[in-house]
Amino acid sequence: MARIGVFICHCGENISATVDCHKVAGVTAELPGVVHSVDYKYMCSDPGQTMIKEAIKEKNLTGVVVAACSPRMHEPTFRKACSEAGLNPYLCEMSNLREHCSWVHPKEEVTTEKAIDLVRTLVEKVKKNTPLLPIRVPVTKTALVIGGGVAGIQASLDIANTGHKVIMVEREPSIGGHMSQLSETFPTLDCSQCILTPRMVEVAQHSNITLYSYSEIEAVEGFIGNFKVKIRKKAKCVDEKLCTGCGLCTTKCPQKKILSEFEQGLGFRPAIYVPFPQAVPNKPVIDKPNCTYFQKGKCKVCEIVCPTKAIRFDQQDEIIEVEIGAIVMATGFNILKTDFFPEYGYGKYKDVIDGLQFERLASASGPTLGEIKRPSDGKVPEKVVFIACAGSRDPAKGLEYCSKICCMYTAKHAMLYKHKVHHGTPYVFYMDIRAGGKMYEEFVRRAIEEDHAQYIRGRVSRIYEKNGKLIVKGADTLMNARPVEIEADMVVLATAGVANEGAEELAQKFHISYDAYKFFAEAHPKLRPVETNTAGIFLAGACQAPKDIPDSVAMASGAASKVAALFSNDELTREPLIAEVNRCAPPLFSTCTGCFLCQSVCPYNAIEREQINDRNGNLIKELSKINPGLCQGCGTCVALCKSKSIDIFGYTNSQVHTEVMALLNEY
Amino acid sequence: MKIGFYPGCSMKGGSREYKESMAAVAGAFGIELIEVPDWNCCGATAAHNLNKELSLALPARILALAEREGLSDIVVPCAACYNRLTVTKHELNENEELKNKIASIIGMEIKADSGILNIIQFIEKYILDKIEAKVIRPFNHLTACYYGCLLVRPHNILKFDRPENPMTMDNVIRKIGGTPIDWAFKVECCGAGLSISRTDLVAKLSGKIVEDATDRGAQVIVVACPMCHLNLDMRRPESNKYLRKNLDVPVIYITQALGLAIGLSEKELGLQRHYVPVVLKEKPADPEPVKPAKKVLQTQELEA
Amino acid sequence: MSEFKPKIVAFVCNWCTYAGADLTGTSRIKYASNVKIIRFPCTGRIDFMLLMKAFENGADGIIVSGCHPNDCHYSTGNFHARRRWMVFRHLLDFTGVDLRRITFSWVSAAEGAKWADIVNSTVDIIKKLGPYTNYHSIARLKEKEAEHVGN
Amino acid sequence: MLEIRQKAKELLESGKVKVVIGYGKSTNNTTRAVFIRKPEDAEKLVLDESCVQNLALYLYKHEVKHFGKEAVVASLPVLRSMLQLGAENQIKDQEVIAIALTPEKKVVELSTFAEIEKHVSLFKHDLTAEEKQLLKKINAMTLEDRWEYWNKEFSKCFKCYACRQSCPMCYCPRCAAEVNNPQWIPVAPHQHGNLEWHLMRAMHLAGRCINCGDCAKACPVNIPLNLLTYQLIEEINNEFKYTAGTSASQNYVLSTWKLEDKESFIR
Repeated sequence: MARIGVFICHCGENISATVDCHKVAGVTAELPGVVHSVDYKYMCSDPGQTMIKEAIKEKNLTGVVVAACSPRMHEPTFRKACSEAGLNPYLCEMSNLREHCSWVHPKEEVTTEKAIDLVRTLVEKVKKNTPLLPIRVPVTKTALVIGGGVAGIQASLDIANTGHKVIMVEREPSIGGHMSQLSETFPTLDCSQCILTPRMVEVAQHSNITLYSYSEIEAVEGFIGNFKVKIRKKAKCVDEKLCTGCGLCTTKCPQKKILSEFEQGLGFRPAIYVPFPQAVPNKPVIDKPNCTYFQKGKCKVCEIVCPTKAIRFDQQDEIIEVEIGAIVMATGFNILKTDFFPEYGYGKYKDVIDGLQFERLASASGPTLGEIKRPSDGKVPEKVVFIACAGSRDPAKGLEYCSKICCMYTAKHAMLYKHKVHHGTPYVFYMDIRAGGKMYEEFVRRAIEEDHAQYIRGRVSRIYEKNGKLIVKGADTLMNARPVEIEADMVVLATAGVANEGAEELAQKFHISYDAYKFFAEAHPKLRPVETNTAGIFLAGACQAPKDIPDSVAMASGAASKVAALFSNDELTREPLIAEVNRCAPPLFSTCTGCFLCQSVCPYNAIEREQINDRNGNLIKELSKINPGLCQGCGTCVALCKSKSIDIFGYTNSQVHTEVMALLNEY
Repeated sequence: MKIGFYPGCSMKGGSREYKESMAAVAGAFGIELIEVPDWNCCGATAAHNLNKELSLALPARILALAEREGLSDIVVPCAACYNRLTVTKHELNENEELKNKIASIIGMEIKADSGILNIIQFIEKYILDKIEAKVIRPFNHLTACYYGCLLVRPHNILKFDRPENPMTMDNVIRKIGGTPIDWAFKVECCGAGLSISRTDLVAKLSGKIVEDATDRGAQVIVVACPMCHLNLDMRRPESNKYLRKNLDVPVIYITQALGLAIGLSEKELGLQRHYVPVVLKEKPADPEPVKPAKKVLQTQELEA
Repeated sequence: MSEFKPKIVAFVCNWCTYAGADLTGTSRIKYASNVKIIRFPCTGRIDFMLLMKAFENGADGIIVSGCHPNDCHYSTGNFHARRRWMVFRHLLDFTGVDLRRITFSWVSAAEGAKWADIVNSTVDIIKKLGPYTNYHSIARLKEKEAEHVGN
Repeated sequence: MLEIRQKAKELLESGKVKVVIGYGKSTNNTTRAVFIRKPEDAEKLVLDESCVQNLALYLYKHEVKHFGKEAVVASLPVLRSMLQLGAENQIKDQEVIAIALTPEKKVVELSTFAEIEKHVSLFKHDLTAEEKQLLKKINAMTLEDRWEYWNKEFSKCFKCYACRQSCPMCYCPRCAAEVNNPQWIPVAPHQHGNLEWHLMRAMHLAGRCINCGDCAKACPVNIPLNLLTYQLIEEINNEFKYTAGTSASQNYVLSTWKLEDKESFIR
């Protein structure tokens, strides 16, 4: 016979102000199976919890209902209290009298009646509860970092330095990401390469880091502490062990006119190439679609010249399976590279370029060796117009959000330009200057006051070519919208930062959620910014939203510390609220018929096929079996199962059924 | 097929040829235009600066009348009228209270659910797919499509084409064998309502439009708004004076271009009514090879 | 006679709507007390049979609510639920069950106000429709009440 | 008819199968399922318009299975059942040989799901005109009338479960109707229990019913309960472009989803 204890909390005045707690306690005391029912000012307080513990001992209760605030608030508290008193924590349920009753209804009879119903419902439920033991799962202490940009690099190094193994996967032939393309960085104007490349080398040399460059994620399964990841190592057609990175092949390759991705199409590379001199790993890959041998079947110049005979035309993609405990997503962002604003003539006029292209023009290692020359004819532009918010903050034509970094890098561009072309004039069209950040505002002021960047507050309506000049038409809203027309030699669009290609597919592979713009979604915008809703997967850098370098690095270190914390335990305990397929005596073995329609509803591929064989090993029956490690307890399979052969602890069929009954039948 | 038609003041006056050509073209496609009975001024351009309710009541009445006639689609050739009607429809549907108020002001039931089409939408919806078959005299001219302001703005209400870089008219022209040119002034201001009060400004603004079109080799400017036409056509002497040039590129209505292509006579289309004589030069046999837009940037020079 | 107090049961998921309803509380937004919430891990767990059980036991209206698409804590539970509901609604409608009595909604953990609105509007609808005598009469409520005592 | 016997004979003689499930004569010129195990018995097989039962029902029954490899005289519904049963892992590919008739009434032997799928695709399987007519009639009723109509029908039901037993898709060893903790379906055949039973049955067959109509044929009190599942066949086809019993490899419509699934009914 059930012996239930009910504990009604006043929550100070919060509940008792509108609910007659004493009456609730009185009425529930009469419910069948309730042997103890009290109300008290603060149940969560120490004396409150002691009341519960003592009652459990004295009346040896078989179940406890605490009617107080939301279980999302204090369920752990009271379950802990119960277990301390020797009662299985899962025999304790909470009835939400505060958020769902006293706070949302006025002080009147029906509010108290509702409270009684709510409590009675949980009393009936808890009678059906069964003792459960937490699930223990081991933790594989290896982290997977996806993306080798500055965020990925930082995260990897931080994790590796805590003494744990890291596997880094980078899609491109070299790590470094967008930061390696930048010329100088705001607000200090120190050279991007100079601060990044040492870190890249560190990654390559770190004993705890395994780097898979030119590789992508094929498949992911498993759960926190126990992921299984398949990595596709794309064929580089170069034997990395033999290759010394001498670069002879890259100089001899007859294919020389392939637009370089690293140079943003402003420079060329051969078919066998390293993206840039400081690349890590500094070993070439063959770009099959552009390689004469792969297209025409003859050439093999690289093979001939290679002193160590490292070329492998027959190399195949390789699938590597790794066991992972935690994952850091650091896949970064991209910029809107499109003829997005036809009226701005991007892609139509050679001298209308985007921010990254300007970075390459300004970079000492870039196609112009750092001289600002315009793409069309290589002339040094006298007047350069920079347009901020090209796509950002523009619900009518573009994206609604602010890309955050453009204000700063536009100021930087204006400065760099002025430093390199003293007689030139930079113009900047902007909406607002968003320079929040240490030394940021000062930086922008410097651009305006010392380098005389002409800031014009207003939008550009159109850019068109007229006898060799780019006519930029805009308005100056600070001069009551006076139309402005500038005859520019070059225009730089600060195009919006957007989610990287394939972000959506990747998110779906990893079961993490993403926002409307395909940026990965953090678990909580304020309190859990580096976690995702999927346990064991963390976010770093601009894959979550456009970010500058300091923010990306900070976030990466945050993610790394989360991983380190996770790896500090050998075992994780998980709530045992998971589904199970029933088993019973032969010849039935289970009421499951093995239709396996449940298999495809499971978001975690937790449903497996179990074969029941007789002692001669002949198959008797195939049944569903749920892997308790993988199951997260959504219960979708439970509702789907026609023969009611699956049930889920904590929300069993009989529990929820009883709740519905009890909730509606006053007695 | 019967379709509602709101002429607005200009169709009756300054731009009769617009109405004529439109009726002619519609007729050629078996479409009958039913003029909204007892229609009134749409309120452009002054009303919405003076009195919001008035500026809504005027178009509202037109809509109500159309509804009463059971006209589900109303074509509104004048861009200004089109803009007023559409904006009004939008505002009324946004705000039930306002709708009732306006209804009581005009003393009529109003649902504000009829489709309001500008001339291009009208062509796209009822004519475009049938047109190629009918073209007997391809409109073989380098054409500058001029949209002006009201046809495409405010975008969030009209939801019609791209405000800064509209292309719909260009497509229509292409359908009838024309070659739309890529030019810079397709949505610049022509001076519009200042046509009477500040001729000097209009001369300047319209002048620049005509000039750019001419510079880029346009043989004809096609418009879809009486006001634009007025300023580009009637004000030509003034703008030429301002430009110190003698530009004679003709300005015709989209409907007239269509009409010509399907072989209607100049008379039916009222071409003789224009100030700048409509002399259409044929597109040169092999035109300036229009450079294809290239994302690829040649960097040989750079590397030098 | 006393005015009709609809009985409404809400089947909600733990991660979005339950949390959303908590937010309604913390923001002290008032709503009708006719509704009583039953908590599920996910909308995917909500068995269509439970809806029938609710009507059988005297509910006049039902609310089923969970996470917006792509918000599901279990990533796809709500999508499966969405399909199941669609089919179940067709069946109920075909057999003459009044769909106006079942409100389906997405209420996120951030939509406290929306939850209050969902509840209140549902209560209004049900008040207009009156008690679900059709169903209750065949469910022979009165006779059955005894059965459930104590189980 | 002779060809069928011939084919059955061959199969049994060659030992290719151990039992042929077909139709045989029964009392007052009706037919019933027969299980032929000896070549000479093949003569007992008949095939005429009175042969309507969906024999797929027996394919997975262990009493039949233990005879050994099965062949079945397969009408279109049987073939479609076989595909659906295949999709639900109740029979395996190449486990059962189907003896079917081509549109030209030639006897063919189909041994793989692939062959069956191809064969089934030769016929258009749609609801019959009168079935559609009935559905239309009911859909045209007011909500109230529909409620009245079905409760009148259901009130005839006395829970003999013939509908379940006759349905090849109702293969659960323990039907949810038999679960008593919790008691989902009241045991007694009162109006409400009947409603719940029939709704549950329809829901469980949603996206699985291959409209053979045996449930209705089996019903001793003539409840047109096949219409419940037929309605869902229609709706599911409209909503998801999915038809059960067309492929043994397709995923169950209710355990898959699409982002663009309609949700106009959700607030």
